[in-house]
Amino acid sequence: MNERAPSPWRTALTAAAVLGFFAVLGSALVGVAYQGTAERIAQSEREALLRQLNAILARHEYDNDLLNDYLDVSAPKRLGAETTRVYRARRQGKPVALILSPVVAQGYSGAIDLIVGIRVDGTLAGVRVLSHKETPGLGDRIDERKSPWILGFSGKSLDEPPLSRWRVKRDGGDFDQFTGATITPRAVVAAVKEALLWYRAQGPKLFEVPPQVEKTRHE
Amino acid sequence: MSDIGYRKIIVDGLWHNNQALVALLGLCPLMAVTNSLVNGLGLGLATTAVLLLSNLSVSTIRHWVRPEVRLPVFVLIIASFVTAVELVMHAWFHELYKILGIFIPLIVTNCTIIGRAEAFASRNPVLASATDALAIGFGFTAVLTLLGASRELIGQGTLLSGAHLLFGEAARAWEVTVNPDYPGVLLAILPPGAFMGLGTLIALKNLIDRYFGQRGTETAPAPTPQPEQA
Amino acid sequence: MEFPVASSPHLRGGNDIQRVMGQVLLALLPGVAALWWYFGWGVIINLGLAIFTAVFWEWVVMRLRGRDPRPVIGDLSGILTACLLAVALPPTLPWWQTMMGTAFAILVAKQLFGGLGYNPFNPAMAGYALLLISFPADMTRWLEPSVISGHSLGFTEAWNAIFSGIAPSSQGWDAVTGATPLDHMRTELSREHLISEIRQSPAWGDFGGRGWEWVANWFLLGGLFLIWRKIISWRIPVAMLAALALVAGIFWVIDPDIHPSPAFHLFSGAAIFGAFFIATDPVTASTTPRGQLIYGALIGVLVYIIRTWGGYPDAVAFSVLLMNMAAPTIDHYTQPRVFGERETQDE
Amino acid sequence: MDELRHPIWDFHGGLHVDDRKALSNGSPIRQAAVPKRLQLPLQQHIGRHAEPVVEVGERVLKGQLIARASDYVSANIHAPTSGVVTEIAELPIAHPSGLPAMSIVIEADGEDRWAELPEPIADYRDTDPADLRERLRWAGIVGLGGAVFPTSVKTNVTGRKVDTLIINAAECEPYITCDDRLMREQPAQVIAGAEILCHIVGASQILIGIEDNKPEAIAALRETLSTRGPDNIQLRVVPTKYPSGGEKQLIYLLTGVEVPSQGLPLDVGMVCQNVATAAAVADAVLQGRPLISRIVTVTGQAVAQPGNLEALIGTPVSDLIDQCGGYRPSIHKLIMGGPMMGFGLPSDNVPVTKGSNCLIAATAEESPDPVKASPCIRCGECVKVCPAQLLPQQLYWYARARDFDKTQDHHLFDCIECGCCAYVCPAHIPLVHYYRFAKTEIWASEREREKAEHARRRHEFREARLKRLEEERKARLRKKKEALAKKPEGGKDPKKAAIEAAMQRVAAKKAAQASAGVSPENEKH
Repeated sequence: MNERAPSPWRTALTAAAVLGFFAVLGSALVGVAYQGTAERIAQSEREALLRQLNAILARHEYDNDLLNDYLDVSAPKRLGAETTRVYRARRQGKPVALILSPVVAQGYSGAIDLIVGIRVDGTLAGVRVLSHKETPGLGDRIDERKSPWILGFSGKSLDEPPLSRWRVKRDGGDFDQFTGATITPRAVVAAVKEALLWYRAQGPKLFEVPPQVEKTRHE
Repeated sequence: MSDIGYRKIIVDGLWHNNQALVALLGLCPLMAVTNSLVNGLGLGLATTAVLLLSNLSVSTIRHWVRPEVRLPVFVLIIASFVTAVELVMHAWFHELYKILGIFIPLIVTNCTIIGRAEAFASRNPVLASATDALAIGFGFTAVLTLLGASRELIGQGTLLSGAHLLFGEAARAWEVTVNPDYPGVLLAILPPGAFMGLGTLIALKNLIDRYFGQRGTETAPAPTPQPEQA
Repeated sequence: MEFPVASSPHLRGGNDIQRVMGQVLLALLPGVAALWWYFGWGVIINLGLAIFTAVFWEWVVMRLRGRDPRPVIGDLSGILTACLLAVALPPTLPWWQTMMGTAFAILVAKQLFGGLGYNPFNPAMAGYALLLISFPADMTRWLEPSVISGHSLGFTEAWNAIFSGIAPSSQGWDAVTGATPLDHMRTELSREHLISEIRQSPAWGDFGGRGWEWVANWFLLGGLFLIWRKIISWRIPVAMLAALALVAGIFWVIDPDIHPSPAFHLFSGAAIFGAFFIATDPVTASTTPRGQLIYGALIGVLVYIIRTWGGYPDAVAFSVLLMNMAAPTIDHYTQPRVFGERETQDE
Repeated sequence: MDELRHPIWDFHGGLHVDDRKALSNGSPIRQAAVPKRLQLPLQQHIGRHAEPVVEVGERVLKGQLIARASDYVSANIHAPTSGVVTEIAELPIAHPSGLPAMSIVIEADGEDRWAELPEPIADYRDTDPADLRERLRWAGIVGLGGAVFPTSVKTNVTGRKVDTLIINAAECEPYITCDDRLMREQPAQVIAGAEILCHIVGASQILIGIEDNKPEAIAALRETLSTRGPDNIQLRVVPTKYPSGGEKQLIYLLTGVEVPSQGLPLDVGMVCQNVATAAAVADAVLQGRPLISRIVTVTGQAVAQPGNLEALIGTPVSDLIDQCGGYRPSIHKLIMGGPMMGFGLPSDNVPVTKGSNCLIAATAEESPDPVKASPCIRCGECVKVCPAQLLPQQLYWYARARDFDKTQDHHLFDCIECGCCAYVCPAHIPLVHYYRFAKTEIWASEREREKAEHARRRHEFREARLKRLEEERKARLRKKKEALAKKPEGGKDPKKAAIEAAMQRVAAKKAAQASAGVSPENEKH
C-alpha cells in the first residue's frame, strides 16, 4: 500500500462508485419495502377511518360502502372548517345518517376537530374529538379517553333538549361544564349545535346528490 | 477479534454501556414517546430492528467500504432501513405509527445507531455485531419501557393501556387499572415528567452500581470490568 | 496572654438569614389575613399543612445527609417556601395535594440541588407548577370571595372540604366556587363580550375582582414593608409591575373593549404577590442592579403573554420559573462598572 | 469656608458603623514608658526586609540606624532608645500569619541617650525634593495609616505631573482615635508635614479630607490654617461613612475623580498621605529625627482606661495594655488595627511596629466569634455596600470554586478588603477571607509561572550553549585534522597544542556564556 500511492482521481472515483452503489442499494430496499406495503398501508388507512366512523355509527346500522359515498362540502360559518367531508350511511338504499368530519370548534387554546354523526331524523348518532390542544387536565376532558362527557351527545337533537338549552349549565343550558374549564365544553356544544342547524337547513336532500365529484357549496 | 466475549457484549449493551442511562444517547425520542409503556416498547422495538439491520449490514460490508465514504454509506444504510421500518409500521401497526409519528423517521438521527455502526459493527464480525445490536437495542428498549411504564403508572394510574396497538385486539383487555379513583399526576405524562423520570432512572442505576461495587470489594475482589476492546 | 483569632472584619452587622426570612414571613401577614377574611379557614389549614410538610422533609433530608437539621429548619427558609406556596393554593385544595406540592418544593426544587442558596428555581413556584400542571381542575377551583357569596368558610367546613372532599354547601362545589377574575375575564372575552359588559357583573370591584383586589392591596402593603426594611430591592417588583402595566396599557389603548386595563392586570391574579414575594427571591433572581430591572421587566412581559395567549389563566409561576433560568445569563451581561473602570474600556 | 464651596462626591456603598471613638478620643496623648526590652522586626513595611547593621552585644544610641533598607522598596530601622543589642533572632511578631520574624532586640539602658542626628532642614523650600526624599528614606518613614508603604518611594513622582496632595485625615475605621488626637494636639506639625510633602511631590494644592465626626480636630486644623499665609491648603469635611479613608474613596469624595481600576492616584495626578505620616515627615525634615515612635490608640471595652499613647516602636503590646490599666475580666479578643481591616493577635507578647495604629481589647459582645457560615442566598447586601462596586457574592462563588480566572474577570484585585461585605452578610460568610485566599493563590501561581518561565529560558540557553560548544568542538577537530593532514610531521609540540586547545575551549565557553547573558550566579537559582 505504502509504496504505490493511488492517484487522487482514482481514490475519488472509487469512493464515488462505492457511495453510488450503496445509494442504489438503499433505494432498491426502500422501493421493495414500498411495493410490499403500499396495499397494506392503504388498507390500514381505510380500516382506521372506518373504525372512526363506526365508533359513531355501528357497522350493522348501514350496508353501503361508506368510505366511497361522501361529499366534500364547504360551510365554514356553520361547520368551522374550510372543507368538511360528509359520509352518507344508507341501509338498503334508504338514508340512515351523515357523518361530518371535521367540524371545528374554537377551544381555549386553538381549534378542536370533531367528528359528528347525525341521523336522518336529526338526532345525534355520536360526537368524537379527532384532535385538540386544550390544557391537559382541564379542557382535555372532551376526549373520550379522559372522560365520558362527549358520549352524552348521542341521541340529542335540536328538539331534545330545546334549542335554547343547547348551552352549558353555567349559561343556563343542559350540558355539564368541567370544573375549572368552561370555554372548552361551551365551544364543543356550540359547534355541535351549529352542525345540527346546518343539517336542518340542508336536510335530506344531501342524500340525493350523486357521490362526490366536485366540491359543492351548501350554506 | 476472535475471542470476543459475547457475555461481555451483552452485559455492556444491557447495563454498563446502556445507551440511554450511561451514554445518554437517543434522548429526544426517549423523552418524547415514553408517556406510556406501549409507546415506549413500540419505539424501542422499532429502534432495535433498525439497529440490528444496520449493524448486520455494516459488519458485512466493513472490509469493502473505504474510510473516506464510510460515514455517508452508513447513513445511507440506516436511512434506508428506517424508511423500510416506517413503512412496515405504517402498514401493520397503523395506530401506533400515528401515535409515534415523527419519532419513527427520526430514528435515523438517533446517535445510538450510527454510534454502534461506527464503534462496533465496522470493526467486528457479523455475529458479534448482531449480538451487540440486540443487547444495545434491548437495553434501550428496556429503559424506554420502564420509563413509559412508570410515567403511565404515575400519570394516569394504568399499565399497558393501548396494548392492542402493538399486540392486536386481543390485548385490549391487558390494560391494568391500579386504582380507579387515582386522580393521576399529569406532570408525569407531560414532558417535564420525562426529564424527572429519566433522571431518577439514571440515579437508580448509579445507586445499584455503587451498591454492588461496594459489596463486591468487601467480599471478594470482583473481576474488574475490562475497558472495551474496540 | 493568649487570644482567639479570626479573619477580619471583627465587627458584625446584625443581619442574618433567619432575620431576613422572618421579616418576609411577617410581611406576608396582611395578605394572609386578607385571604382568610375573604376565603375562610382553608387558607390557614393549608398554611399549617404546608409548614408541617416542609419541616418534616427538611428534617428527613438533613438526617439522611448526616447533618444537624436544626439550623436548616431554623433559618426559616423552608417555612417561608411552604408559606409562599400555601398562600398561592386554592383554600379547599385536597390535603394531599398541598403536601405533595410542598414536598416537591422542598425535596426536588430545593434539597436535591443542594439546599438553600443552590436551587436554580424558586421552590415555591416549582411546587405550584407541579400542582397546577398535574391537577389543573383542583388548582383552578377557587371559592368565591365572601363579599360575593356572603359566606366565609368556617373551620369545620374548610377541614371537611380539605380532608374529605366534602363540598362546603349542600348544592355542591359549583355553588360556592367561581372562576377567578382572570379566568372569568378570559372566558367572557372568548364569548366575544366586551369588557364594559363583563364589568357590569357585581363580581367586579374597582380594578379587579371584588375581594381579590383587596387581597392584592394587602400583599402590596407587605411588599412595601419589605422595601422599607431593605429586605428586597425596589427594582424587581417595580420593573415587573411597570412592564406588565406597559404591555397591558399598549393593548388597552389599541382596543379597550377587548383588552383589560393595566390596573386589572396589576390587581388580578398573583401579580402583586408575585412581584414582591416571588420574583424577589434572592437565590433565584438576578442580583446586579441593571440585571434586576431586566429580570423583573421580562417577568412582567411574560405574565402578560402567558395570561393572554397561554393555556392557564395565571402566569406568574411560569414566568418566574422561566426567568429563573435566564437569571445567570442576565447577571453575566449586566455586571456593574467597577469603581475606577473606564467606561470606554473594551472587554 | 472653603469646604462649603466645594461639592463632596459620595462614593458607592460603604457602611454607617457605630464608630465607638468616644471610648478613647477624650484622652490626650500620653508618653508611654520606655520598656526594658524592645523588639524591632526587620520588616515593618511593604517591600524587602531591612538588613541589620549592628551585632549582638553592640551598644546603640537612640535614633541610631540599626537596620538598613536593603532595596529600593524597603525602609531603615532606628534604635528607639539607647541600650544594648541582646539578640537578633526569629521572634513572634504582630502579623496575621502568626509566624515569627527576624527581629533585633534591644535591652534599654534607661538613659535614653540620643545619637548624633542629621541637621534639620529648615529651608526645605529651597532644597531639592530628591534630597528631602533622601531624608525621609533615612528616617525610615512609611505610611502610618496602616499601609506601611515607604514614603520616600511613594513621593517619588519623577516624570509625573502631580497637582494635588491629598492628606488623609478621615480615620474612618471605628475605635481608632490616634490621628484625631494628633490633629487636635499638634495641628501645626501636621500642616508643616503636609507642606513639606507638597513641596516634594510638586503639587499645587493640598486637600485635607476629614470625617465630620471629629469636630475638635477640624477646629484645631482650621485655627492653624487661618494663621497661615498661602491659600493652597483646603480642609474638606466629608460625611462619616466607612471606608471614606480608603485612598481611592477619599480621592473620589474630595475631587470626584476615580482612580483607575488597578491604578494609582499618581495616574490622575495625585498623591495621598496620612496625617500621621505628614507629622513624621515634619519631624524628620525640620528636626532631623528618625521614625522611632508612633501614637497608638489602646481601646476597647475590655481595657480599663482606653487612651492614646505615644509608644516607642518595639514596645511590647502587653506593656501598653498595662499602662492603660490592664485588661478587664471580660477580655475576649485582642485586635491590632481597626476592627474592620485589622487582624487578631494570638498573643500580646508582640511588639508595636510602625503600622500599629490601634489595639482593641474587645469583649465577646463587641467582637463576637464567627458563627458557622450559612449558604449564600445571593441577597445582594454585599453588592450594595461594596465601595469598589464589585459583585462580592460572585467573587465568593468563584473563589470557593477555585475558578481564579473568573475571580480576576470579576476584578478581584480591585477589592480593598474593607470588610463591608462580610459585615453585612446575613449568611455570616467570611467573604474577605475568601478574597485573600484567592489573591494568595493567584500570586502563588503567578510566581510558579514566572519560575517555570525562567527555568524554561535557562534550559533553552543551556541547550543552545551546549550545541554551540559541540559545533565548535567539531569545527576544531576538523581544523586539527586538516592541519595534521597538511603537516603530517607536526611543526608544533603536541603537548603545547593540547594546552592551547584547552585554553581555546575555556575562552569559547566564556564567550558563549557572555553572549547568552547567563552568569553562573543566575544558574544557581
